[in-house]
Amino acid sequence: MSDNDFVVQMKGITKVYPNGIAANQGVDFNVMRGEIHALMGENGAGKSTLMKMLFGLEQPTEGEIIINGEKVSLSSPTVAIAKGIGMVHQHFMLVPSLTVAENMVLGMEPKQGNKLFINYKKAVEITEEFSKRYNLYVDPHAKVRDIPVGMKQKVEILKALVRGAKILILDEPTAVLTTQETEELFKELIHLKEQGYTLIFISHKLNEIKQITDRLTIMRGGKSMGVYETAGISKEDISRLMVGRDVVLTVEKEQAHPTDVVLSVRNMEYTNEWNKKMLDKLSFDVRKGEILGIAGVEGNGQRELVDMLFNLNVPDGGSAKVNGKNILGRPQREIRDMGVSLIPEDRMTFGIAGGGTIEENLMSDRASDKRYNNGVLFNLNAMHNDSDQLIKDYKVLCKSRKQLVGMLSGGNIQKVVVAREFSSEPVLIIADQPTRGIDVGATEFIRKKLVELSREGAAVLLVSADLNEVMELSDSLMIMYNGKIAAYFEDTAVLNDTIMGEYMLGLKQQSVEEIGGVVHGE
Amino acid sequence: MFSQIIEMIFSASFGYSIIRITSPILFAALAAVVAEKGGVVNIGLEGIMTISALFGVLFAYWSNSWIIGVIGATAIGVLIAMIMAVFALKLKTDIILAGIAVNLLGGGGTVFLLFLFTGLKGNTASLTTPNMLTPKVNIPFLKEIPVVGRIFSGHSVLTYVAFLLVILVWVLLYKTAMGLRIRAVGENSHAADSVGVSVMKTQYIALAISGALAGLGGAYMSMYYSQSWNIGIVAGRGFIALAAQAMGQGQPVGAMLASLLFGFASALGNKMEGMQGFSSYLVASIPYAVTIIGLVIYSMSTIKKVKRFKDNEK
Amino acid sequence: MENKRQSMFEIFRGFIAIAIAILVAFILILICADDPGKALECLLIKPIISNGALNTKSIFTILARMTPVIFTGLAVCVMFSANQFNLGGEGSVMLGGFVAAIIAINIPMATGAHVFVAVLAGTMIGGLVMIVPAVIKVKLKASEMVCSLMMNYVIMFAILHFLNNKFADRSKGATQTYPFLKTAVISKMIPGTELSWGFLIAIIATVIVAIFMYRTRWGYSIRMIGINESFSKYSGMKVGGMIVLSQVIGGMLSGMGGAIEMLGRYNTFLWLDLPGYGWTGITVAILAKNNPIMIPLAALFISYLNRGCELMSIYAGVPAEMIDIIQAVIFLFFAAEHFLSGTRQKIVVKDAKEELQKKELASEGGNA
Amino acid sequence: GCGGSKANTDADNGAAADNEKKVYKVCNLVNGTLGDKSFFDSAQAGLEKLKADGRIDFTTIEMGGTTEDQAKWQGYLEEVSASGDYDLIICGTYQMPDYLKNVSEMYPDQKYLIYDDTTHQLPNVANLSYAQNDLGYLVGVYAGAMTTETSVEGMNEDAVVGFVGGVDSPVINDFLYGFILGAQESNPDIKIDTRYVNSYVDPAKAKELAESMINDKKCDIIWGVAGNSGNGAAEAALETGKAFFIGVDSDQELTFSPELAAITLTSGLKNIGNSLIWFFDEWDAGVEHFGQHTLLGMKEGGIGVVTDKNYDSKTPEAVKEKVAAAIEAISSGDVVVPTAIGNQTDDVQQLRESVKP
Ligand SMILES: Nc1ncnc2c1ncn2[C@@H]1O[C@H](COP(=O)(O)OP(=O)(O)OP(=O)(O)O)[C@@H](O)[C@H]1O
Ligand SMILES: Nc1ncnc2c1ncn2[C@@H]1O[C@H](COP(=O)(O)OP(=O)(O)OP(=O)(O)O)[C@@H](O)[C@H]1O
Ligand SMILES: [Mg+2]
Ligand SMILES: [Mg+2]
Repeated sequence: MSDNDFVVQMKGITKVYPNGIAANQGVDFNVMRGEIHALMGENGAGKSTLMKMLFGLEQPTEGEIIINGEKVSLSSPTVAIAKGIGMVHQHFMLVPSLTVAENMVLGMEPKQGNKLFINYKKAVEITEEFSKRYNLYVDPHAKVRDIPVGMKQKVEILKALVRGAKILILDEPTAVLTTQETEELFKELIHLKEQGYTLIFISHKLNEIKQITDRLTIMRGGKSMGVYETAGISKEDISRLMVGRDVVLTVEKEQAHPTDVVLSVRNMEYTNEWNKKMLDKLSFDVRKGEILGIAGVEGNGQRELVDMLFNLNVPDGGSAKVNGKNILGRPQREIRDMGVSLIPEDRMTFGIAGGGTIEENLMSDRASDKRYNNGVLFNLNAMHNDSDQLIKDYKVLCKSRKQLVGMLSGGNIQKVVVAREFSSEPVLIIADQPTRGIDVGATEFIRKKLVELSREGAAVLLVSADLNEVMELSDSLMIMYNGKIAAYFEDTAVLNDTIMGEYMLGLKQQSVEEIGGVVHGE
Repeated sequence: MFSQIIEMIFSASFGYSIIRITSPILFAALAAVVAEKGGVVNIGLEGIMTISALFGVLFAYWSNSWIIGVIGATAIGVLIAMIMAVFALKLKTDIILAGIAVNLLGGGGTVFLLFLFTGLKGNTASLTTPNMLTPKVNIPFLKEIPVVGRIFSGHSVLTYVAFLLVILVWVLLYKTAMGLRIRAVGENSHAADSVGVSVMKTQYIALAISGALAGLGGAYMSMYYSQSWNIGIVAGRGFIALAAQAMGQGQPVGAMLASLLFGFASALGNKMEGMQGFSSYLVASIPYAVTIIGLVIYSMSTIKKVKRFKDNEK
Repeated sequence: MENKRQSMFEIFRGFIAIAIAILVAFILILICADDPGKALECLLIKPIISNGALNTKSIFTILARMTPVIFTGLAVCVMFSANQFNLGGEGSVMLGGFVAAIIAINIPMATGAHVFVAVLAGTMIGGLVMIVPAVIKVKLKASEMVCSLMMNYVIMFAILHFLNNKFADRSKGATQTYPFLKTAVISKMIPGTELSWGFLIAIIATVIVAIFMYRTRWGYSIRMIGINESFSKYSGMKVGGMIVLSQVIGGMLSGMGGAIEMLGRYNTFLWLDLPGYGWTGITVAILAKNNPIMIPLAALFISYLNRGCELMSIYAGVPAEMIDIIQAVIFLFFAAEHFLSGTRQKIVVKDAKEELQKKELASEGGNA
Repeated sequence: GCGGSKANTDADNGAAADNEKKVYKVCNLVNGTLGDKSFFDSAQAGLEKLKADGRIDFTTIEMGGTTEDQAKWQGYLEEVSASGDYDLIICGTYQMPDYLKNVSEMYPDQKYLIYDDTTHQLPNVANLSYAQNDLGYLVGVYAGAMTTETSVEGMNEDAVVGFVGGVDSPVINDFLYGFILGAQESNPDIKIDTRYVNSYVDPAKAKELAESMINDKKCDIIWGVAGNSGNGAAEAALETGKAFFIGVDSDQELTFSPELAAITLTSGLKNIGNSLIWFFDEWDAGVEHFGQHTLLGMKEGGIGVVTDKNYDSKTPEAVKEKVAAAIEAISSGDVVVPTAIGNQTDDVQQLRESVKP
């Protein structure tokens, strides 16, 4: 094939960040016109970095970029956008206090006749038009800070499209979408491809890659491991190329033997600031030794439920007890002392302090433990040893414990969070989207660990939008719809996507008796 | 005694006084609002005002025209803000430190410049001519209305500009593309960057606007209020403006209300000093204490509002 | 693990920045001074070397003037670490000095005890007033910046009121108190100089603050809260309490600085205005990048600069107001982080490459 | 060069040598900055004159006036003393004596002069002070008499005058003390509205205060004793068109714009510059004032009232006579005005409150 078939050619790209990390080392990356090209690799492999250079957000230290046969210098996103490149970022690039429509048109604002004022109506029209055209529903008037993550993701995609991107980079767009939403998105992506768009697709989900991409480039440790036709390579081979060893894609787990109730929630109610009932007389129990999964389309109260259980919000009514002790409205210190840990959904806000070192982040819940203090002073040796151990155990890819967490790749950030939360000998683990945006290797590791901990006697409440994950990991499972439990399954073996989809979309609802099964206590 | 206070508060001169005291703070508070919205803390307002105040007088003196003076003061305000911007945005000097440096320039630097240009030291009282002062404006119909006329008419043209600017700044921030960009950059610069809005350019613009507004505040001080320039002329008003910005939740109208509160308390203090038995020092602290109390009451009410809202919904 | 070549470059960069700052200052001096060469000598050398010999007296003066700004620098360091933009240092310094002075004058005590009690009281009251902005912030979410800034003025006027109406020595033309009792004066570390034992306390305070911030759970919490409050709350830290603690410690350090400066330098209380050390403390803390251990170095830098300017005005006819301009210029350039950033990046890249090469060699060796 | 503060060249040395008089080397330390149009400038002007006459050679160093600068004042004194370059080191104001005491004891052979202070008596220091209470008295007599002179255009019949002070402090209150007593001398029922700006550099605030005095209390004469802030009071008088201003320290009619000068009736003078010239006259004549307190009053020319220009043209004869009589009484010692400085009781404060309108 000739060079002309490539819309994007990145040749010998090396990127060294100011902190000395060489995120890309001599990477060649070529994308053909009109294909969906997957970029794969472990957390920290350098995928986002490579794409940021293609979008002009970072400048390569070495190497050249050729777009449509023309050598370019992508000094800023403005230049990249002008070249027809659009990017949907791994972490949201939205302005929370602005409305969806305002975020959509930022930087390309439609003006009133007088060229001075923003034509807000036009902005809304544009948003609605694109929303309809690409079948991605968003509310143009809502402020971004008030919309659920799923909608934020859609805004991000629309933002790229509205700027006339012909080459669309999608950095883990499906990480926060439900199965249905993902299916919708894929339809659109294929539709786009048919219209001549070129798509670069980053994902850790092998199924998705197999489903929609034409070719794939695999990265490991900042280098390209080669380009493959998707059809001609098996999932197992992809995993091996990425991780450098065989990966077990399904989690083996023994039968659960749940015993005492650890967490019991009764009649929890919450109406949010916009007068929407987010939790409606919610009651359920989680027992020692079991993993209770919560599935559901995002925005049906899962987030609020988790917030209540960790006192990040206060419900209007109801109770929640851990081993018989109330946890509602109690300080987080107390909740943690009762043995509760939380892997938060929003890891950048709650999970880490980006400006702190890895060690400081690993120690945040236990810095005042006796173990780490000699009287007034820290016992630094204990801290260093334990941090190094955790970094090793959880395979956090970093230079040393002194590296700033904010500089780690998305997946490694999550590993830091998980390492901390799993290592505090929890009796109850609330895992909210624990493997979102994490590579297969790490996902495997976290899932195994979660099962292991539950079999050792922890109660686990797993909230996940990843249907495969909840079905595979949960011993029993409930589905939330509209702040209520729509269904409860004592045994997850009977489940499949279709059944769950019906409950998740509110097409079906179990009877009170059936749902009552989730209450094991009094 | 209280009857005396009440009598004073309901006099027209009291209202007039409030507006006059508020005006320079309002300019600077709006300057703080624009900078803050763009994600830059402009702690150098005091310095910018002082330097602009000086150049307002000098330009007016050289041209014998207050209009040139005001334009000059504004331009110098922009210039100083741009120097700050080059260091803070391009060379990444800490923005607070850059502000402190500008305030230092407003201290000794102005004295030096005044001497350099005129041979005068310390103040410009001897230069002032009526042409150099911004004129007072009598508003045709308003003027005739008994008390209201005396409160709202007859202020410096710059006072009306200040209050007009509240609306203009609001429109700029909330109705124009530039405003949208300024807000976006201030809130999430990465987001702005990723859609091709140049963060640096936007912040340059925000600082320039901020400098221009502070420059007008400086012009008000020297070309109307004090009628000449002297060392320390701004006397902390740039800092009060920072407070007004924060108290007004970074909104133009909020900043105006906060400035007015300060103006009210100052005017009250000035009047109370004339009464028997008030310590001058304690009276002088009234505006500052009132600002704190105002802040507390306001914050309490917003917190309650949220609560009440939730109670109603139940 | 900072690379050697990189840290060498950082030092080099600092020097170049200072050199440029001085060059710009020199251009200004050229316009003003009668003898620019002499002016430059006064600015750079004379503070420590005069007539070919060590200018010990001047050196002690420089050290003495570091004392209050070390305290306020540390205070700002702690307060800003919690991400609180508290400008209350000014008020706390003045109040600390005032309360110490009142005790020094009115409550007779034994030597030693007197200084101790007076400084302690200044420290406590300095911390106490900071509770106001801190609690208002934590409980009501009201801006600590507004509150602390306004409080400075309220404190100042209240002090002036009491000074003028209650504690003034009316036999004096200036508004000042009666002299401190001898027992309350902090004696000089080196007689005949300005350097009092307060300097030593400042250095000790530096070490304690550094240990507090980096080696204790409280300092750690304060720093984490400063980086990400939500995260700290979620991690189980007492966010509100820690914020209050950080502000109170800042207030205490400022109050202590005020008290020590007052008893170590003066004989009567005579501050009639906010002393300005709070603002200098902000500059110091920024130059020290909020690192307590670097605070004395930053304070030394400022103190040296001040002394140099002073000598310029005495010996080289550079007008006093030039000092402000020269300082402003030096701050701006010195703190310009991106200055020479291109060169820095080249060095980083070079290092990274070398490291990668080494690794590759090592792994090849291992495989073979 | 641009150094306004510096003025030593060797220009007129030749002429001085002819007279075989010693050319003194003088250092003038300003614990603030020049440009106050008041005592620092006045001292500077005196020294300039001496230099022009070839009698001294001097350097002025501005040490800055903020509290942070205050920590450096003693250092400056020491450095200058240690240099041994000067025959006389001059400083001023009530804020300096303690530093001067420390340093003068370290350098007993160095001669010093401090003006406007009486705190210590030291063998190598000459203290010059000025009878500002007397000055206040004279201005008070004048203002008290003028305020009811409705024949003067703009004067109302109410016996109310105003005093805008810099800060509530002994020196300012010393002016005030005399002012109140003088005004009462002219008119026992006089009311005096006293307010303080709490800053010497905030004319805007002074303007607000003065406007309130004029509008709310019907003051038609305001004496501004507040440095730069005083100008604000003058502007209030000009803007309202209902009051006059009296200046302080130097002849402010000369430093004002024509409009402001037009409503300035007179100024109370504190002749620091003259007193320095007088000091060198004495020194040359062999009279040394070191180790002494020298109070310079009306007789010695230490204080005075501007009596030409507006005063001359606006003041009715009867008032002029009253003022002249008061000057006479003060000079002869028939009237002795108490001073607020060193007054251990609250006399001034009580008096101040009792005459408020
Ligand atoms: N701004 C930055 N400064 C310094 N180092 C960075 C920065 N961003 C990323 N890195 C480092 O560069 C390497 C590659 O990161 P990158 O984000 O490209 O990984 P990724 O392949 O996208 O991983 P993930 O799947 O976890 O998102 C990582 O080691 C990371 O720590
Ligand atoms: N019809 C409209 N025309 C233009 N802008 C609109 C319109 N409706 C909403 N907006 C935008 O929606 C937002 C809400 O407007 P509003 O003035 O209420 O903001 P606000 O009260 O300042 O809110 P916040 O405190 O969140 O900043 C603004 O950013 C405004 O620009
Ligand atoms: Mg990534
Ligand atoms: Mg009258």
